[in-house]
Amino acid sequence: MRFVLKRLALFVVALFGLSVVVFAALRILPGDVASVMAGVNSPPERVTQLREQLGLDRPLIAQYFDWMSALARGDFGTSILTGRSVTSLVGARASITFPLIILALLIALVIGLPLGCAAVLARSATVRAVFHVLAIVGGAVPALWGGLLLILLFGRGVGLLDVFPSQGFPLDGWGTPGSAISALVLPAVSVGIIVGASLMRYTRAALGDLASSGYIDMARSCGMTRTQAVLRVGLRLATPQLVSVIGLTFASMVTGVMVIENLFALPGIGNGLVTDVGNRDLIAVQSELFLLAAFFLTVGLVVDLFHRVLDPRLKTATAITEVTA
Amino acid sequence: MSNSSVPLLSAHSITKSFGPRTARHQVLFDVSADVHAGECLAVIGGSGSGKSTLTRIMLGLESADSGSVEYESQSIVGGRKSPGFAALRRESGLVFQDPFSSLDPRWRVAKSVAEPLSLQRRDLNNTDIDERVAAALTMAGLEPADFLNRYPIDLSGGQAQRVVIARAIINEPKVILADEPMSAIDVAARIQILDTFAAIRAARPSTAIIMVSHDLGVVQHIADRILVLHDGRLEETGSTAEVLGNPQSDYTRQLIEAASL
Amino acid sequence: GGKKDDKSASSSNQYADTVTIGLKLAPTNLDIRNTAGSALDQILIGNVYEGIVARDSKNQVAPAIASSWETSKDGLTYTFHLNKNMTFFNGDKLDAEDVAWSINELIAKGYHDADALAAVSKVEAKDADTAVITLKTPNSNLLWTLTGRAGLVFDKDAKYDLKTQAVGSGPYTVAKFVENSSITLKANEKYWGKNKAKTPTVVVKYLADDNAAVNALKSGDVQVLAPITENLAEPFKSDSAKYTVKAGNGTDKFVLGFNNASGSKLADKRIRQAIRYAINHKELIASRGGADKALGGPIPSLDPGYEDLTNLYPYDQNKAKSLMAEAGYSTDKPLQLTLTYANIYGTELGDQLRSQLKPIGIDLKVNVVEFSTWLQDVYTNHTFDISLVDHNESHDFASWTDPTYYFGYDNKNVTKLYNEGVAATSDKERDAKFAAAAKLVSEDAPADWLFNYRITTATAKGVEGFPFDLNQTVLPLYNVTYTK
Amino acid sequence: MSVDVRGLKITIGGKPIVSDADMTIADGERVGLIGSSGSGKSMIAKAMLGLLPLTAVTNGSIDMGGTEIIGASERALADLRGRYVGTVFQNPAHALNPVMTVAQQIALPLRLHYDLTKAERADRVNALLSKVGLDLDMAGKYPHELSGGQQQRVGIATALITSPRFIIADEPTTALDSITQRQIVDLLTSLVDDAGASMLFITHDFSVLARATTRCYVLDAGRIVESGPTADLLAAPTTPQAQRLVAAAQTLTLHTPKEDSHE
Amino acid sequence: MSNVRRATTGDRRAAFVIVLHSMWRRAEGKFALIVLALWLLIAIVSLFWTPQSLWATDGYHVWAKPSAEHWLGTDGTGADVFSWLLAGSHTNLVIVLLTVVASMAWGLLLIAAMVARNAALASSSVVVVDALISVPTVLIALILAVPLGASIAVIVIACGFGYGLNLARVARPAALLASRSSYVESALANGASGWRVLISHVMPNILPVLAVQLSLSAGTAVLAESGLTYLGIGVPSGVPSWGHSLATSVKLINVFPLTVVWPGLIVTVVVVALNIFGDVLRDAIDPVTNPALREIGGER
Ligand SMILES: Nc1ncnc2c1ncn2[C@@H]1O[C@H](COP(=O)(O)OP(=O)(O)OP(=O)(O)O)[C@@H](O)[C@H]1O
Ligand SMILES: Nc1ncnc2c1ncn2[C@@H]1O[C@H](COP(=O)(O)OP(=O)(O)OP(=O)(O)O)[C@@H](O)[C@H]1O
Ligand SMILES: [Mg+2]
Ligand SMILES: [Mg+2]
Repeated sequence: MRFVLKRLALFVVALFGLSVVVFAALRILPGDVASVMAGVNSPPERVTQLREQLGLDRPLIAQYFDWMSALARGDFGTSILTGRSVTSLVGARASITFPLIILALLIALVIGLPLGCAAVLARSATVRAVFHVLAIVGGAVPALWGGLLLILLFGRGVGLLDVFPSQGFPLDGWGTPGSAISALVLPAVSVGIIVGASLMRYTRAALGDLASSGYIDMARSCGMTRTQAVLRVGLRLATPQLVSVIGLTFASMVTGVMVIENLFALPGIGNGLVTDVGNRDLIAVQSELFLLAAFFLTVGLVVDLFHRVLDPRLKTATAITEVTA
Repeated sequence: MSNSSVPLLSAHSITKSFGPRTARHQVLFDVSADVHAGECLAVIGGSGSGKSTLTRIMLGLESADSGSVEYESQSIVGGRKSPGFAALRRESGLVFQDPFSSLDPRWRVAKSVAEPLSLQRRDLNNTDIDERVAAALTMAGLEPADFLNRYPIDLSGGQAQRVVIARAIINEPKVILADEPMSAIDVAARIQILDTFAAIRAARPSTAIIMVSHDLGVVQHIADRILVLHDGRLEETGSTAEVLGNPQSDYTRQLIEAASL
Repeated sequence: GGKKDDKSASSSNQYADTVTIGLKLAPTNLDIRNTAGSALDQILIGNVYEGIVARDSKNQVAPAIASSWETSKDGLTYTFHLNKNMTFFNGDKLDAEDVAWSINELIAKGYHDADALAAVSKVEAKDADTAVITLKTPNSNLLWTLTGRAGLVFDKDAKYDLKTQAVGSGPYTVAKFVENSSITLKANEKYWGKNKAKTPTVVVKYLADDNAAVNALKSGDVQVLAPITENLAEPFKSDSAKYTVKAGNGTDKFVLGFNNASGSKLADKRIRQAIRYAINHKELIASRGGADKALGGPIPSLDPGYEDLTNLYPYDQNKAKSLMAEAGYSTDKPLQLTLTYANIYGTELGDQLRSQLKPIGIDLKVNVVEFSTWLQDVYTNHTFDISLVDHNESHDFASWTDPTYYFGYDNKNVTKLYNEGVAATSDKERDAKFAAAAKLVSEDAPADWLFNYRITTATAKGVEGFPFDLNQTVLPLYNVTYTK
Repeated sequence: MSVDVRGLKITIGGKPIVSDADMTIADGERVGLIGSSGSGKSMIAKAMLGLLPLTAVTNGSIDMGGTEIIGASERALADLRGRYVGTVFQNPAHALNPVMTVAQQIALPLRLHYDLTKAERADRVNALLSKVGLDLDMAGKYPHELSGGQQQRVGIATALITSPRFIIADEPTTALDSITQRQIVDLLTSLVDDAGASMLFITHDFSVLARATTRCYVLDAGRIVESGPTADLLAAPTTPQAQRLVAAAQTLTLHTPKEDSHE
Repeated sequence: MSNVRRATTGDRRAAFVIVLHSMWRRAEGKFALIVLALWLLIAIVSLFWTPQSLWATDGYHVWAKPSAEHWLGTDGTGADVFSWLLAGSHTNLVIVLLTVVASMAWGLLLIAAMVARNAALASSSVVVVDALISVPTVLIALILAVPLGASIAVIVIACGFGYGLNLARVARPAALLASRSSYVESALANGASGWRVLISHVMPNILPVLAVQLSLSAGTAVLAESGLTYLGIGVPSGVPSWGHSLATSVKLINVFPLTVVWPGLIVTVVVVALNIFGDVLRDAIDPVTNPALREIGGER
């Protein structure tokens, strides 16, 4: 319980710190949304006037506190440029990004876990070596390139086979689930393969360590075959570790996802964020960054707590790292 | 020879607890102990009885909650600031249970053995150090030319433990703490360690040894005096012959029974 | 749609219900009164909102809400005769009150383009069908100005969020808007005029990524692509059975602006001239696919006062080198200059300029930044050596008469000629004055005009009525049809 | 169950670990295996269970109650392990599954080999818990909540739950203090004898050896150098390797002293 | 009689040779060494010479297909794609080196805090690492790119920060094992300071983990460069890099798709080589796993 409280307190502190960093970083940058709105043929007074209208001329501290107090009320503000609430903006984008991430994660799991297990279970040294090479090469592919190759292979219009839409997302979004899903297939595969390879590597490492451990010997001496022991005991014992790896994977996937969203012209969070930064739509950007960071901190928190539930030995430790030796 | 009236190292009424405030558990209850120059004191007792903790407190490796520790009549309580502490540091040597975890796996034997000198004796030049390293290894029963440049991984358990002992004696300590120095190595090698201790005592008769062990055979072989701990309390203390031959407490009797053939 | 069939001619039966158009630059919101950018003009003016007057594909003034107008002799009073029975799509009546209110509001609130109406002294509704604009000084640009945002007519009684909605009187209404992504236009059932929409639904997709755009056209996701990168258009050009590819005229000027302000490295005219001589415009245009037109001065062919000035600074490396030598620079002792421009124009131009200027002793550092950074550093703070921007506005010569504009260009003669042109009461006189001013500007070399960008548009076979000229600013869609 | 090892040879990565080992363990016999550290004791035990690492090459024959172990399929071995052969490991902290409760752990061989109802299993587990001297409320605890001696009792209970015919105990007392050590040895031998099973007991501790076994083998550098009744062997070892081991052990054994034995 | 050998320059050279040799002996080690040596070589050569000048733009021959003159064709400015690809090697090398240094410095600092004897510092730094590690690198890069613009610094700082955290997390068990070991206790008892212990005992013992983790970081940095550059927050325009080449090839996909293959292949091969290099290096530099290293000066 103390751990949970400590972890929650840290979570809040981290969020606060992030809010300051995000806010400050965004104010150092040149350019503001008022001049973007005014464009290139307006007189300077026009920019000043817009700035006043938008409240951008107020002291930074005041702006920060406005933002924070609104956040505290659950109000993430309104994008200056689009006039829409950040919540609905992020919501619309998330409706693409999250299915993409989840699909990619599923693909990664489907690839990574079985292959990782197989790499440990294989009796032949050659087979194990082949799996090893697969894992290393799969994880070394740049997401951008993997995506391009997939487009060249399967993209409608460009590819050798006209299977999936090569870019874009259906206009009515999830209104046509079939085409929405098929628009996500190639992007998800390009991220999923890479993540799957690293998941495979972790699975292989975690299981490999366990496979030569006393726990597996014990299970086998009770009457399990090696395969049974690795899959039932090993996998269960590796689960907490794999859960944190998957949690971390979430974070490390994001770079790939942003690149892939841009490559596949999916109007998701990554794509939107890049656009908003370009437009200096500060209120939108700062709330988006904040929400994203909060999301990942939450994932971290959940993973830690989950980890604790999964491993009875952890009840006394102060941090996950302590036991994931 | 172990009867000088002033003990070399003494601890009085030591108490010690571990754990966070909410889950504190006391490990030592008002324990006193002392060791004289040239004496070998064995501390025995069941697992978790506080043997290691008591001896570590005596050597200043751990601080007591209450009680006092004196080295050559000077207090060492309070760490670096206390008058006896620096002397104790300089004049003590340590040997732990597992020889392999006592040696840095990535250091050569020569470097490991020389470490106390390089830390404490800035006045020595390399040649002096080399000579002393060789001498210490020889005293520990190892041929220097053979072992100086080895890494721990190329040593057997008994050899490794003798390297550790060489390190412990290189700075000519007045007191050596050996915390279960033989329980991690096999029977055949234990004999070598015992011989090593005997050789040290022969060469430097004034060296005091505190030996923690639950192996009564070993204790019988080497100790002058025995101190029995049970669940953090002093069970009994006396000369080896007294305690082993005529144990006063039930607990000691049980220990002895379980250990004999 | 039974209703549709009633009112369309029999041939229109084969028209598709929906045409999807791929455009490039997306509007971030619909607030045409506050937010700059031609993306809004392109999609909203003439389709959703209508102006008191409109612009045709030759960049000339045409009737819209006003069916006719007359100008007083002194050029100070404009009387507009409005159409009858006009309504906004919400049903509200549109009359001279709305016209006067819209323009007065623009001036009073300082909305976008208000500065273009600085000469207006008042706007009044004389009666329901007549609006009168009175000027302080004559302005030959006024009518043209009113074809843009300044002349748009809004419903003075409607209350709505301009950023997300649009209440206009045009042939289309905004059915759905997803910022940075798409706009869906539905035919305005209550449309009052003769430009009735031929296609019930027009979907505009914004495809920022060139490849995605091309693929969208290839795979039939869109029927029109405007613009399409000329280089990428090759496969469509060769497949003329299925596609039509055509470049259209426009007023986009890729201006390589120099910082003329005193103290700048480019205050030295020799260096500016050397740069103009050193740039191989033909090669630049060729590398972009060859559709663009060389442009020797500030006025493009569709604007009043155009004259071919490309011979003023023909490509001549030797001349450039000797000018640089005069100024004290050579390849061994190069002049360090920085080119700052926005990433939306791609990195190629910068790299090409860098290599073209290298042989004459200029070491060009190319700094590709966010558009907003450009606005701040170059446009607002004037901290730059050379800037590159697509000035796509028409009739924007005034920037050369404003020493505080980011070029920092100041030539009294140019200002005088331009002002005379503006005050002119005949088009011919105006054109002559503008041309003379433009020539003076070009001779001074305060910038180099890399080319007049011409938009290449590709349409699938069966698409009719899509305008090719000027379609990045004026894009009337009512005439667009698609037959499968 | 009788075990017959003939010409056992184990090589790992080209390095011989065990060479030409011959051993017999008769039905109901308790046999010891001693030898210095690294001599290959555990490898022999693992070979009997078919638990050698994938990289190991094994030759010779191990006949376990009529079944040939070497070359047997993993499935066949698994059927044997836990059912006819029980194992107690040296370090229970590294063997007991940290996410299984004591009861689950002990019941594992039953679950794998027999079709019993939950209640039947619980009954057997409880019966065995009390036999090995553990409170019934230990059943729901996790291994890390137990002391070393308690963990080792759980290990013994797991090995014995199916009443196997052969027990392999690989240094089951090394990590324990002498009092606990004594208890565990006595418990194990009595349970094995009660069940009428045979046992292979690996240790380096001679007092333990003397108590637990009747006959023993001495292993040195992968070779069996001597064998015979434990008492004889301890009293009069013949080979130099055995002599060295025994001499050392003798020195280190506590002789209940009558007077100061310090030299 | 004493034969203590102190490490001489000769020994160090011998150790270096042995390490290289041990790596070279393994097939995968050969592969990694060859790839990385080629990378180094090309990076140096391309600093002075490329088949065509990077700035030899030819507007009349843009997006040309591969030919004898332009092995991989030309880009949108008419410059030689192959030359840009070669020239990219030095930018990536610089990025990788800087990132490795940054992540190592930051990671070691964190490790020092995590194994500190001060319990509060140790436990709070552990929790901080656990929390911060869940923030994606690209978010940090995006925030940094706001004030810094596209620059190498963005990549190096963002990656260095993230990988440092990772390094700390992964190396902590080894560091803890070392710092809580009896040999450290003995050193402390002999009066060694915390820093001395950290440097002389803890560092050598996490060196193997460090080798693996840093080379993984190096590989990830190469991947991150390509992603961030494509997003416009990495290497600035006009600077050759593999990310630049990859992003350029995206533009060519509709014109000459096969050009796409090369930059990605190079990145993949280099990243694979870096990953393998770490594994092989770990085994080779560690006297515990490399017997040859233990033989130096040993006359037994
Ligand atoms: N640093 C510590 N933190 C918490 N508890 C500790 C610590 N060190 C020792 N203890 C506890 O103190 C008690 C006595 O420990 P100590 O190591 O002194 O026993 P010991 O007699 O040496 O036992 P063993 O024979 O197992 O070595 C044990 O219960 C142990 O768990
Ligand atoms: N997986 C392995 N790969 C290679 N060699 C191994 C492996 N496991 C053990 N060995 C080697 O096999 C030999 C015998 O090991 P084994 O564990 O059987 O010794 P032991 O007699 O049980 O020793 P101890 O008393 O220390 O348990 C040792 O030299 C050891 O180094
Ligand atoms: Mg102890
Ligand atoms: Mg063993």
